[in-house]
Amino acid sequence: MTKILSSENLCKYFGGVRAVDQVDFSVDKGEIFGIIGPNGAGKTTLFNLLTGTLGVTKGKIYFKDGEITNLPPQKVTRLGIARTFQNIKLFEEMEVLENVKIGFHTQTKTNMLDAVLKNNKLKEDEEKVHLEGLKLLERVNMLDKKNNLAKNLSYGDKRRLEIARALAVKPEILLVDEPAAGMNPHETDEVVELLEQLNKEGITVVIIEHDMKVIMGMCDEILVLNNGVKLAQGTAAEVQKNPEVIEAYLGK
Amino acid sequence: MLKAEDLKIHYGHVEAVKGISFEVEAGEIVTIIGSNGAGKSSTLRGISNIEDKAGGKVIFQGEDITSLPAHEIVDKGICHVPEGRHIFSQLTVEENLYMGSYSKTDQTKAEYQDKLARMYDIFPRLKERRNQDGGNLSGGEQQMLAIARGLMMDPVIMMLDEPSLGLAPLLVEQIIKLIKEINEDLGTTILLVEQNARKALSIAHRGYVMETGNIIMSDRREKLINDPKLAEAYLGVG
Amino acid sequence: MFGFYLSQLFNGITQGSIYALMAIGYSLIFGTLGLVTFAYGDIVIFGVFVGYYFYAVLGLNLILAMLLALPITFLFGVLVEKICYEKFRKEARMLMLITTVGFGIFLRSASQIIFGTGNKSIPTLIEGKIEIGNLNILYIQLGIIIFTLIFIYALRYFLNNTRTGIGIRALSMDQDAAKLVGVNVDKSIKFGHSLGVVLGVFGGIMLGSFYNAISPMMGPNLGLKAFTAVVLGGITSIPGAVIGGYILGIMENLAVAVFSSGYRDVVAFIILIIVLVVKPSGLFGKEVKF
Amino acid sequence: MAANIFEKIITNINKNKLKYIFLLIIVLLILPFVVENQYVLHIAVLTLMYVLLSSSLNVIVGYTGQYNIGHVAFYAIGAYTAAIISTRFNLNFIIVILISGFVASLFSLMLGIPTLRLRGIFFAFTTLGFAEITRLTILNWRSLTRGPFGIPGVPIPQIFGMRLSTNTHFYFMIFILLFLMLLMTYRIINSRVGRAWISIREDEQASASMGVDTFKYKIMNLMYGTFWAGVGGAFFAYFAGYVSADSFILDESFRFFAMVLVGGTGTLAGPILGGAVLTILPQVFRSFARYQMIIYGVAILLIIHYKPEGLLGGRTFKRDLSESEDN
Amino acid sequence: MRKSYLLSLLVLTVIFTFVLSAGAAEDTVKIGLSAPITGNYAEFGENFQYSVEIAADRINANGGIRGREVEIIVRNSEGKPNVAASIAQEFVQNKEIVAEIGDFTSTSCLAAAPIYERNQMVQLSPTSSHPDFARSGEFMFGIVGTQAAEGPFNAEYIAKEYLGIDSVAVIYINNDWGVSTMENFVAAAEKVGLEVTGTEAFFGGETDFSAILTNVKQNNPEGVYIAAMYNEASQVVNQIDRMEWDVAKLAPSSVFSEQFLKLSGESGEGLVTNTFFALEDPKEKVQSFIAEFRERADRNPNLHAAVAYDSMMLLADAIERAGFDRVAIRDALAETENFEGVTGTIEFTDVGDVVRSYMIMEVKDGDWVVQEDYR
Repeated sequence: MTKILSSENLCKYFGGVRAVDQVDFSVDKGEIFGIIGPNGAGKTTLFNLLTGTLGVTKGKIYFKDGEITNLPPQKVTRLGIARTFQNIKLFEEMEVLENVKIGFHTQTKTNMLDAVLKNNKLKEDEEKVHLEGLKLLERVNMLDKKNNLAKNLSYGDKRRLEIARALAVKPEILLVDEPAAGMNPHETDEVVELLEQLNKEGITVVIIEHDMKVIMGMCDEILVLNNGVKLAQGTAAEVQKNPEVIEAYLGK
Repeated sequence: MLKAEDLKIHYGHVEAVKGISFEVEAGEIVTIIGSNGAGKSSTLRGISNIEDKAGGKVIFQGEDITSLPAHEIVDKGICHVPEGRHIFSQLTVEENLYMGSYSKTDQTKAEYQDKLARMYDIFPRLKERRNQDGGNLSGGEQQMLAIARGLMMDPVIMMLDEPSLGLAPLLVEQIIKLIKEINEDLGTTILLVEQNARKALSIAHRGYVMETGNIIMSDRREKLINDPKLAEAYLGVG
Repeated sequence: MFGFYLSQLFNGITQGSIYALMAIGYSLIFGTLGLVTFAYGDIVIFGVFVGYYFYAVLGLNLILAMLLALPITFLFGVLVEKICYEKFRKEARMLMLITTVGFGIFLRSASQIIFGTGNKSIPTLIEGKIEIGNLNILYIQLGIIIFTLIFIYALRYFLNNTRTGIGIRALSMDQDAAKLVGVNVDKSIKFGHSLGVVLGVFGGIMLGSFYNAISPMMGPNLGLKAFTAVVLGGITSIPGAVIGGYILGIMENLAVAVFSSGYRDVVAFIILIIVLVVKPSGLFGKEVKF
Repeated sequence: MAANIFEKIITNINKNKLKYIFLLIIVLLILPFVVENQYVLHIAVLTLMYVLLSSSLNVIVGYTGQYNIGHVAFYAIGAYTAAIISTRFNLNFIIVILISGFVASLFSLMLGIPTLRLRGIFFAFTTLGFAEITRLTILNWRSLTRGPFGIPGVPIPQIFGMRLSTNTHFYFMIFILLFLMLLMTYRIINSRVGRAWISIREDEQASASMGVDTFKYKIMNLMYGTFWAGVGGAFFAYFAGYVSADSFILDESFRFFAMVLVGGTGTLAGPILGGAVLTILPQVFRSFARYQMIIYGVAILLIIHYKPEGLLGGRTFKRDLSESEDN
Repeated sequence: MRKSYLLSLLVLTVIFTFVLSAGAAEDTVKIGLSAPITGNYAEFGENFQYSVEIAADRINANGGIRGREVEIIVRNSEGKPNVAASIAQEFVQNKEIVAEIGDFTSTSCLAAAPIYERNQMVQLSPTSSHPDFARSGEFMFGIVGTQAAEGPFNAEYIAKEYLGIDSVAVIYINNDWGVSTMENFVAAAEKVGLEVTGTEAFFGGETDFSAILTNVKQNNPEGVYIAAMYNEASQVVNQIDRMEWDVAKLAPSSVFSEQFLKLSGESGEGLVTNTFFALEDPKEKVQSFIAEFRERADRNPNLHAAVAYDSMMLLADAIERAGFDRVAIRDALAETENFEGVTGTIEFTDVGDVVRSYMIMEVKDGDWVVQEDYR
């Protein structure tokens, strides 16, 4: 197994608050990697650090062979890291299909002049984006809603759309932040199935989730955080047995 | 004492609370548990009317308070300690506590001082930091401040939203103990919303379990704790 | 040469005091409503004209007339809040920006019709002066500076030590939490807004009395200056607004001394942009999200 | 009742968009031939010009959510560039108009690089300051701009030896410019670039996570919008034959902003209607003389009150001008 | 429901204006008045309107022009050049309007001039004193006298001879009028050996002149020339007084008004200016105008009001001679000879200016007092 994403002594302080404190972890290529921890443990902050949304206070982040510490988000994305957000950040006033199309930004080349001239580059790009966008929507079962405004979707659809949008980036590694939050069990199953399917196709998945059933069922490895500090990293079985984890996460 | 009937809350097209009913009797600790996004916080926000309700009724001590403005609901004696604490970050600790007694316009200075002293008795840490800005407190201290601020209102019922959120285990323990004390010593009725089901159930008399906007279970504590369905629905693994 | 700069500095301090007074009011409005307004100058001048009306048309004593104007402008502030802001408190901020622009245009034109188009003269409230070296200091100048200081302290006292004041501060930090401790948010916002208007009107009266003239068309320029002072000092920070006012006043006067009078406002706005780029929260403001 | 009819008309228009656009273009093309009243034609030219200006602001405010409240500065820069060049050099007006657009664009680049990193409303403050700096510089820099005298005698534009001096000529000139602007904007908005712009408005953080270099695209957007403001200014210089700083006061900037909001932000049609309504309205009320501006102010208030999303229902904006960070 | 109000309001106004513009009586002669009724110059626009309407009422009371009643079409230019141009377009389009009076500022006049010129309609500005204005076309007339004439008079006769000073500083408003006034004065001053120690500009609506005055005072000039309208000029003299600066104060005729006395109070004392319209002028024509103006506006007319009145009277005179043809009116106006207005005798030069004969006037005991009659 080769490492694909890892950190070294990673820290993020907000003023005096140590949101992430000296965290080392590593994700192997091709696995499903879970991050758990009580609310406020620093999981989302960790995601924001990995994707360049937040600057790092101390420490290093590596992706494949290179260092990506403090790269801006758009560069991180170009390298093949895609993400979803805990509080769903869709482009609400845009149509569902348009949302997905933005995901293809890095794979298309149209500039302003091409758009104005309506030349072949634009046509090729638009065709490609349109077709592939539809394919992605089909994948998440949202083809019938392609012309809805994103803001009018149900919670579950929004989550799925966010995943579809992230997939458009053609990531090697996908970071999903609580994909099952607010979903009913049936919807949750669908998402789990989707993520597992993606994983089979070779995308490494890193997932933050509160729903233990989801995490324990699908993850190859789990990182447990509490108050910004790493408590443990291991398989589901290992983590579940760890007394520290049980205490921190489930309460005494 | 507090009764919600067919309460509905929508955010745009998202139905966060899909018509739930529940009841809290005087002197009880009742807990609403459930995972993130289940609609617990929205329920409380709907009761204290800082969120518009899409439907339903709220009855407090026999009176319909469904559409009273938020500050009048506070006057009735309903205290809501919101999720994420929401203390006033640029007010000092003491000013925060003062804000707790904001609605008590008829209380004398002596009564106020008295109550303040009592709060400092319960929370000695707050006394040490009385002149610091609320924003500079640690998470646990902020939670205590939020609870103390609520207690300054002399509430008939206290609605606590995730008081254990983001706190170290030891602190969670303290807070939970505190809530029990408030209930037993001051006779305040408690409606506790929690993710940490075990903790919440350890002190509650009764509990409701919410999932995606609906109440899926409700029972007395003893039964809920031992109900295998709860572990399945909520904790995932045991 | 030194005397020249000294007197320019003193000019700047007086000018700055007036900006500071207006800026405190502006900052209070900014704090309670969380938005910029472009009708502030017009509202302030309208208030001063109400005072002028009592004085010149109804023939009241000058000071009494001006004092009478304050409660009336307070009520007017409530009306303005209702028209421009109430409905839009939860909507996008730029809607309020445009309602204030529309209201400003309306009020300016209405003032010209009600009060006439020309400049009006207001006598100096306090006559007399003292001499220090070759520097003449007028009582009214001292009065303005002293009043500014009194107002800063009175406002600080009000905001720190009274129930309503602390309520307004609390509300500017966290509206939901304020509601949950029983603050009548609607009433408090109206109160805070009106208080800001009244402070501005007081500044306007000082200005009118110092320069002996007011006109309905002074509004936009004054509003822009108060706005600049507030942004310079740091939005929602009351001491910041005061310092911003003084900095603006002094910089403007020194700009005239060093460059030429035509570039006075250019200098002010360049400083504004530089401050924003270097420290968006203003020189003394805390990090606020707007 | 009337409101219902209004809504119905709008839905109907939405349904048969292309048909109506075509119809509108035909009507606009025939207009100068049937209207003999030069005043009406003059107002028609002004209306199209304001539509161009408000549409150019809409590109920045409506599509990318950048709160530029100093748009008048770029309009002024365009107008003065055209006036200065055309009175000193013998250049074809088309070239002059292009240069003016580019100069305005260049200034926006200079303003944008340091300030675009600022959050929503702080950026708005800097644009406001820039608008005032521009106006005051025009007034002070007499050797270049003749200061308060303004620049008279902007030559009559010529093409193929034909002098374009009548209202009809100017009407077609601005019609073509506006048509080009709308066509180009329509194409850009529906391309990769436009999607990136809109995504920045919707959620800058998510946009960056999709690989959009948000800073670069914000700059591009600002430069594109201000280019057309500059073009609008250059057209104004030719049309009026005279430019002076009095035409470029801050009120004018607010007027553009009001046009965008009144019509509806983030749609092509919104600013067209808003620009038209707020240009024609004051003309209609001109005979009320001193009450004219009162009516204008009240009209803005009424429209925003009863249709906060704009007459044509633009995209609604979030309460906050900027994204708050997580955690 | 509420939305319908808005809509019906819009519809109503549109219909209303069409009705308004359609209803035209046959037996009137229409004169357009373009003036800043709102905005920064509203006060001056208001003066225009009062004066022109007084004149029109007089003419109508005397049977109109060639038997037709005069009707004034007032349009608000907001003090904006582009708006003045739109108004020009409206006026020239309306075939019933035979001539135009206005606008107030030179920039507004210059912006509208090409349209009037192209459409051959008289544009008679009561107040544009910019030397370029009347030159800009055949149909442009200015009757207030240009700064090219007033500047030298102020420098030579007022500063050098009447006040007897050798150095002067200039404070001027940074608009077209102010700059042209300053430039003409400075040029003339250099010619007659009057030292100009400095020039300082300010923008309209300014209230604080202390910085500018402190700058100016540094060079110790004997006099200060205040090129401003009376609003700002009164502020300037107030603040000179406040500095206890004993300096000779002089200003162009724009300051001559009752408001100046009201606004400046004692500090205006001793200010010298020129005028060609005086309240104490015993002529019956002048006194009856003053009385009428006072009745309507509740104040004494100033120079701007007086020239606006004369503008209307001049036009009436020309129309009486020429008939209702726009071009004929232009020719008749140009040929005007020895027209006796309330501001003196008016005759146009070749380019369409009026050469004025100025009187020197000083503020004494809170009143404007004519001191000497020059030229």
